[in-house]
Amino acid sequence: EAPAKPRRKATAEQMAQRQREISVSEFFAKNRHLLGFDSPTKALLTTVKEAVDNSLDACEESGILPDLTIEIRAVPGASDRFVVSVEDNGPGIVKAQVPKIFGKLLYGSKFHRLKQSRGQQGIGISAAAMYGQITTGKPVQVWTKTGKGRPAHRLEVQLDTRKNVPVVLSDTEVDLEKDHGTTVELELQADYGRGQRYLLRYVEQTVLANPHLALTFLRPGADPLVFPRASTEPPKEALEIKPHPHGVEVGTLMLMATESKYRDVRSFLQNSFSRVSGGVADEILGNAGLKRTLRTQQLADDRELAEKLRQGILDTRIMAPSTNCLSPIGDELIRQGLISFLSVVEEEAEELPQLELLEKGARRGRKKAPVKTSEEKQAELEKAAADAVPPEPGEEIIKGKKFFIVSSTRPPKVYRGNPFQVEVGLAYGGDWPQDKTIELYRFANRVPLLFQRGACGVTDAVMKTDWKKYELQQPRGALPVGPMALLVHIASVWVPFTSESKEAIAHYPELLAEIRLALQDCGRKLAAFIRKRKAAAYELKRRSIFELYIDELARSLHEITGADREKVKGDLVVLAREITGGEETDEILDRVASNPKKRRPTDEE
Amino acid sequence: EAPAKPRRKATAEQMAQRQREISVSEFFAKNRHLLGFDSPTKALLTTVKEAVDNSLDACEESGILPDLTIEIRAVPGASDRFVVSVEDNGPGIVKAQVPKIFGKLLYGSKFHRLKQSRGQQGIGISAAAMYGQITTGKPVQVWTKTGKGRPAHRLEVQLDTRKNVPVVLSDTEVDLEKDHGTTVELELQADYGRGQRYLLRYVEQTVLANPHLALTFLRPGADPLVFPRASTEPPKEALEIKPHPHGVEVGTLMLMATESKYRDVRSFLQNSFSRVSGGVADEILGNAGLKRTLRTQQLADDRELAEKLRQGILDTRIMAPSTNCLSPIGDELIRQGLISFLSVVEEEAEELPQLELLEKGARRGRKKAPVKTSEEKQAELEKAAADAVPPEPGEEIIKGKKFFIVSSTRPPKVYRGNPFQVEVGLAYGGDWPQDKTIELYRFANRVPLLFQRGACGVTDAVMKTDWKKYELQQPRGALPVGPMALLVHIASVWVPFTSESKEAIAHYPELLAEIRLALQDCGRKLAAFIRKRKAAAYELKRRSIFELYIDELARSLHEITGADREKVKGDLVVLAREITGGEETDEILDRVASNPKKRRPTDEE
Amino acid sequence: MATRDVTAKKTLAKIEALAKGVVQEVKKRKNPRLVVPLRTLSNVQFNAKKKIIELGADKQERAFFNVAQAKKFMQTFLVASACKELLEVGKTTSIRDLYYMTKHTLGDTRQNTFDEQDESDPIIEDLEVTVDALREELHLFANRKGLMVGPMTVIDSGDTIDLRRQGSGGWGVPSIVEPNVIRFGKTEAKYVLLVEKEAVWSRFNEDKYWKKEQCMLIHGGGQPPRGVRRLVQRMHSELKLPVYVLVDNDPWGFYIYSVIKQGSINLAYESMRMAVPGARFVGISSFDPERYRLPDETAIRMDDGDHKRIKQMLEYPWFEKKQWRRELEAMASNNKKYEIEALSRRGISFITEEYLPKKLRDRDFLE
Amino acid sequence: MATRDVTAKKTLAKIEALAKGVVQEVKKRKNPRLVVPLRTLSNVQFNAKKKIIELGADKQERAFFNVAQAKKFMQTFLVASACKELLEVGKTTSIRDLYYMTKHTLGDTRQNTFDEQDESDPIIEDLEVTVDALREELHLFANRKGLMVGPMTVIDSGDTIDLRRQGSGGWGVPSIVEPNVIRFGKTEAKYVLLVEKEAVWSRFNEDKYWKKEQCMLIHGGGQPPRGVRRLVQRMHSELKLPVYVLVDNDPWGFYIYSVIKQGSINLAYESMRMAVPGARFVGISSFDPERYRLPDETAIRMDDGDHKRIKQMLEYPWFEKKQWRRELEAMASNNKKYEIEALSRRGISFITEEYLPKKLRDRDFLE
Repeated sequence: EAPAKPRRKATAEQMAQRQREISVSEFFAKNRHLLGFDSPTKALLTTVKEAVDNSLDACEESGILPDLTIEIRAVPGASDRFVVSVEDNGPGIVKAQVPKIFGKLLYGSKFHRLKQSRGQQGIGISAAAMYGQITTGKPVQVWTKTGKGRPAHRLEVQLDTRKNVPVVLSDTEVDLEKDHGTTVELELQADYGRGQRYLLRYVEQTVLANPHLALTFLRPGADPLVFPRASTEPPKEALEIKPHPHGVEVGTLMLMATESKYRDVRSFLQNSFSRVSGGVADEILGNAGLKRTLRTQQLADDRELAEKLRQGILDTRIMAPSTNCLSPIGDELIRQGLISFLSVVEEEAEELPQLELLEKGARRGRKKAPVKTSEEKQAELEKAAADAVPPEPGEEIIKGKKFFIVSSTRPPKVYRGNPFQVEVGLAYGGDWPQDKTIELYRFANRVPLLFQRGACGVTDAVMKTDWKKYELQQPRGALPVGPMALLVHIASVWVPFTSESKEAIAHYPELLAEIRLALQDCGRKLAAFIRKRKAAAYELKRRSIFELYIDELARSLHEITGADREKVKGDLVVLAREITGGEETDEILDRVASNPKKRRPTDEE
Repeated sequence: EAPAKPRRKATAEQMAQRQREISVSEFFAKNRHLLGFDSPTKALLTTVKEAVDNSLDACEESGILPDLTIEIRAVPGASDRFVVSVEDNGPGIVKAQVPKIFGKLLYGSKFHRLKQSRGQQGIGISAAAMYGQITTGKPVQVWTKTGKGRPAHRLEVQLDTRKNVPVVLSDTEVDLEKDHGTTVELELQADYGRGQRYLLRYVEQTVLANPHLALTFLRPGADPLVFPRASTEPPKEALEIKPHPHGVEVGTLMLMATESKYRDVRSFLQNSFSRVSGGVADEILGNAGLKRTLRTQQLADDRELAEKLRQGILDTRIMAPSTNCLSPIGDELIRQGLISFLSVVEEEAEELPQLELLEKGARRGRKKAPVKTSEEKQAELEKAAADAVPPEPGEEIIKGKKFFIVSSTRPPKVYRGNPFQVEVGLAYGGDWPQDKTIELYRFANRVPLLFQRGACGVTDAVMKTDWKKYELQQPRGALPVGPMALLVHIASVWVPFTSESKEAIAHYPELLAEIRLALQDCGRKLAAFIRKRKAAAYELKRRSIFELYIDELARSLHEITGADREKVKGDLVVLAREITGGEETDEILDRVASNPKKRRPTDEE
Repeated sequence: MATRDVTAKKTLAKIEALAKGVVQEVKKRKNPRLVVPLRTLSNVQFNAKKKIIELGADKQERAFFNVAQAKKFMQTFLVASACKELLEVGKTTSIRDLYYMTKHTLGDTRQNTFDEQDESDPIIEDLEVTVDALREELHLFANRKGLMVGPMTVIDSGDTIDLRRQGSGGWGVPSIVEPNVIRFGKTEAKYVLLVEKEAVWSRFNEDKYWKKEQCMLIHGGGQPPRGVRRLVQRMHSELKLPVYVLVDNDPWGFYIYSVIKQGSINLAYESMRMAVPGARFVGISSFDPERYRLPDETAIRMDDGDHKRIKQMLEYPWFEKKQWRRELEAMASNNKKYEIEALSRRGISFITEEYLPKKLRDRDFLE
Repeated sequence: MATRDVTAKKTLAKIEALAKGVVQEVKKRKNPRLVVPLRTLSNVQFNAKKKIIELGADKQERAFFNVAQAKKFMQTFLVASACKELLEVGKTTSIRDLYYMTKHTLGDTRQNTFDEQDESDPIIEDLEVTVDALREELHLFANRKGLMVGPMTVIDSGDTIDLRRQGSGGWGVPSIVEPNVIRFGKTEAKYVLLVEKEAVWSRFNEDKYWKKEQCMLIHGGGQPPRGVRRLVQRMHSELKLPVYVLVDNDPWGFYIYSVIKQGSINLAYESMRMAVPGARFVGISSFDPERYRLPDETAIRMDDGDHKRIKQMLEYPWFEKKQWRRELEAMASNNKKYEIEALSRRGISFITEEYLPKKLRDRDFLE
């Protein structure tokens, strides 16, 4: 068949003239939703989050207990514009770095090293600045001071989106009272009315995952929220590590060899990777069938050699990466976190549905109870506990409601050479409805994930766990249903997100498998708890059945034999208790019951 | 409270030393899942897709009817490596451009203009090459020839990931028989066993959305699949347009002014935007309270002026963008497409479940019936129709099964200044189970979307449509259930994807609203059809009830009055038909019935 | 027998006219219809003078070509056809037998003309009112339930039966007790005692209560069938015997009393022949449990159905009597009901030896 | 009366011993248990010599502290206690009455001791076998169903009753028909005809079949109660009258015949007194519809329950007789069943005037 007559022909030459380089800032300006700026609602949270992430990372790295103030200010005369300001007491930023940090995408200290941190891409804060600039035309402002007695600077920075380079609009020395710290402030198109609920959730969850943080949140038209520091112990510090040989692919191996300053492959292996001693290096080379004298440059140039070496690495048993590169939240904090969420959820169950990317409408006027310090919580707990049977291990009493709380921390594992660790917390019980989908709280490197729940690997892992085994209902291919909250935290030197906005975790099988294992561990404990309760409830049910008939039987026996009716009845009652688990049944069910008056199931149930 | 003693302090200076620029290739090498390379299974499809997208775009632009050959070859001795080769008869690529096109991310001709095309980012094919290079160490190979009598070239290109620049490894002149065209070939780590079903689906759907394409698919260990050209009429060409003023934000406006060659704002407006005539420009300036003599450079420098101008633009009514920048698939083709999918689905209903990001296991040995040409289809249709009652408008007979098929094309709309258009096709009926989730086929700019269904705005729009209104079942917050297939196509000069891998469409409210309107339009037609059928079925049910008793009544009347039993019965039967819609009921139900013998409901139903 | 033949001919003619009408309509291609007098609450009224429930004038159309009515239409003629046959051969049969006679499967379906007798009984009643012929005139009789003993002789179809000599068994009350079938012979009875349940009747018979008290002892096995009601009515009107009714203390029991006395909605067209306006309620009254110190453990808790029924009954115009309302309202507020047998907690024969004699002596009954 | 007193004392002692055992166990803090002989298929066997079904030796433990058994345990003693009272005052009562006597609400719950008579009847049977006392010895009698007429005089509790002169009513067969209550007087009857249903009995009585044929006409209202079975057995053994059984052509009808002849699983312990091994099945046979040209429209399609029942019956060891199997297998393969009334399609009195006389003349029956 003959091609039809072309209507108009662009030649290869004509087409070639149109080929152009695209700067990364142009790309993201157009694809701003990839960075979390798809709506004025989300833009607000994304901006706050990026600034807070940076402050927390900087404080952590320089050993400072963070003290942050987030401020949202309305812009007079423009209902769709707000100013976001985040102030920290961090180490400050060397003046020369300020323009690039705030005015250039893909610039930062965290991308090129393997270390658990909140930020990792070098995109976030400069993307926020760019969004502000595009939507309002205004530059980002930065105040920073790096130490006592040193000068403080205020800079206004713009981003040249065509070239992805910063433009400094002004640069002045200013007075700052504090010894050190940074304030970043920018104006952007935003919707605070709709966005505030996400902000509040973000702030609460961030405080919970970072108990060493003191935070003040200043909001338009509402009282400030003040979260005092809950712990003066900073989280365990995550150390930087080198890549693990098992995660390295041929192309990467060749690139590393090219850039290596070590001349022989043996030293290259020992110095560029973690867990490779001289002995291990020898074993790798042996397995690869390569000489110990092989030079690194040969490896860089010869694909066949690199392939052999990689095979040698894969054939060699090498210790798993050290775990000190990871800083999990820890069992205790996860439990405290869950307890705290539950307090909020219990209060506002009807007000705060699960968050989704598209909000269905603004919810205003939400009341907020400041999170209590751990001392206050402790006092409350003790008070509630005093009135009740002492809880079993795993049980907690929160505002008079009984919850079963467990957590599980997996040992660190590796995907593509990146160590990571999964933690899961589970809370069950209270007065929550039996027929609602569970609450799911997702965290990555201590940062709460509030959007794109449906696209997240964590959600997928929860859905693909068979909760029916653990005594919960679960519609096919969906989250389980029941009075339960789950907290899932992934700590990693490199968290794979589904997009640059870091809202959801990608579906890497290694990650999903670990999450599932942690969920299963919690699930098994939950199932044991529920079954025990069910068994006790069954015993009580049995007892109530026997008790129902005892009176009648005693009368008949009395009428036939003349035996004392009360005596026979008493004997039967004692027997009924013995046969149905005795005191133990009472106790288990006492613990379950929120309301002691409703304790006994009657025949009407 | 005093901060605790810091354990180790990194100073701002120390931290500054670690700050580095990150190249976009480094970024994506680490975040390869953002590009669709998260697993060896997906990598294969992504690679084929990027190459085919480029070929189809190039052919379209140069007015050539495309003739493509996709080849997948196994690499001897390595079960996890495959070679992908895509050959076209396109215009070819000017040699000087080859390195950047295949060896540099964010390079291309499509990003900077507003025109509907498959590729749009300048990332795809170079990302595939980079993935191949990282996983196998091998460069991408390109053969290209730009016209009869011109030399053909073969190049081997590598990507320097540290700098995002191409490195040409070899460059030779070669002989190519054909007049013009390009072949790209690369080796990559892949899983053909698991990936082939996605490839097949992709190929089928691509052929359907591009009937002017002739395609050959060469596969390991199976016969070639040959799809002849189904139409020699190329699709309506989409024209490039300028941005629409209503979608431009302050920052962008200032940037455009800076770069404009027009000295006064009036000309700037007329020449840089679509739908701005001299009169409109004057109106804008008037509404903005700006002088007609305002110079463009003033606008570029003064944010306040830019703000005023933007407000002026928003206050001015401006025509919607021209629709000739869009090339929808069209009603006829959508219906043909659905018919064709149905043929495949009917055959393989059990074999091909809905695709998800994570496949549950490999499915091998799938048999494939080559898609028929439209002539063959027509012949089949006519043959089937000859044996049956002529179908009502909207009904189609496919392999003897009756389907109701409708489509709806929305008028073009704009989001953020980008024109777009939504088309929806709906097929209902056949022998499909009543209790299964519907089939959903998603397309963007004629490219089928096979992954991340759950994260896609299209899916969201379908879920948020109230299908119960249209006589379908629908679990809360889920896709509807019933014997139905939906095809949704979005054509736009800039499709917003949820990630660079272009697998799912972002949740922009303007897009979702249009999709819903199109779905509702189809839904209404479907509901009318179903209700008509239900009404006829009800009449038949009534008739069968009457007929059930007629015999008995006739006998009783005969026994009491002596009247002729057969005569009375005959009269009653005639009456029963008249009262229950007469012939019409028969006809409607004849049309529904696949099997005429089962036509009449009996009392057992 | 001559009268019977004349009546039979009349009835036959009525049935034939009905069917011919349908055949005509069908011939004219019209949807055939029946006009059936309504036997519903809305179409009965209480005749305060006669103190009985009577049928009103409302009628209902029943069309064959109406999904909700087609089956009943067909059934009506099926029954009519069977009655025609009975009339022609001069035989009678029970309505249960008629159900069996007309029950069969329709064509090669799984549907039957009737599935339960509950379906054919109302059709018979419909036919009765539609062609204006009593059941007996259709040569049908109701299922029989009910036994009688007492100081009386009856002549049943020519046989003389001494109801003083029925041992533990008792005489089964036939369905048709019209004077041409049953005649009353010699009697020393002073009143009629109708009890609700056979079990209680047996207790009274074993205790030879009727002998001591010189009364006719009869039961109707729950809601008494037409034969029992008609026989009681005849003894009341022809022999001038007072009638006392003893039923369970629950809404259903009390309703039985009301039916004996005033007639029922369903058979309002027969009230004239059936109702005994002078019938008296002797118990169990809602005030008896307290008065006769019944142990609490003999009570049965009322369920939702009981309460609903009481509410319904209180809305009937013929339940307006103050005493009746008191009875039912006390029952509802007690939230308890009692079987007649509850009295046996005070001794197996407490009811025959103390309770009932005292009630009658004290004239402690409702009217 | 003296014998009755002695028996009553014995029975009383048995009940008391049972209850005392429980009181003792409870005192020892043991879960009290009853040992109840099993009245199930697995514990009956067919005595081929006597041709009756007999109870085996298997027993079942019933513990109070077992959720599935607690209620029944309680009910057993509730019934035992009521029987004790009856025995002490020397009265009898019906099992229906016993149900009412013992039914009440438990404490302040909504549960009753019994909800249906279906619950109390098996408890009574359990008590009978557990204390080894027949129902009559517990001073209970079954609900009565069934009427009899025919050329015979019976003496019931001293009253002489002429069953030739029962009009359209008939003599209600009492529950207890032991010789100390019922004696047979003068009779001209040549055989006993037991029909399944009252409606059919009425047809035969109206047609005065028993007079023409000189037979006793009796029905048991479906599955005949003990009284009817025992009376038929006594007429058969004492008066040497052949017994013919006429039932519907469905599995339930045929099973009634088998129970009359050989006894039932549930009352296997009474077979000796109840079963009539010589009883003959006259119809409706599965081969009658063809033989007697019954119109197809009188058939009722068998349902799943019917087929299941046939399958079950064919597995009983006492259904091994070839003729019986033929009957049931034909029924199953016809997939149709027929009421006795189906015969009236051949004329209202076809059954009494042609069908049955011919069957008996031709000796066309099963044994």
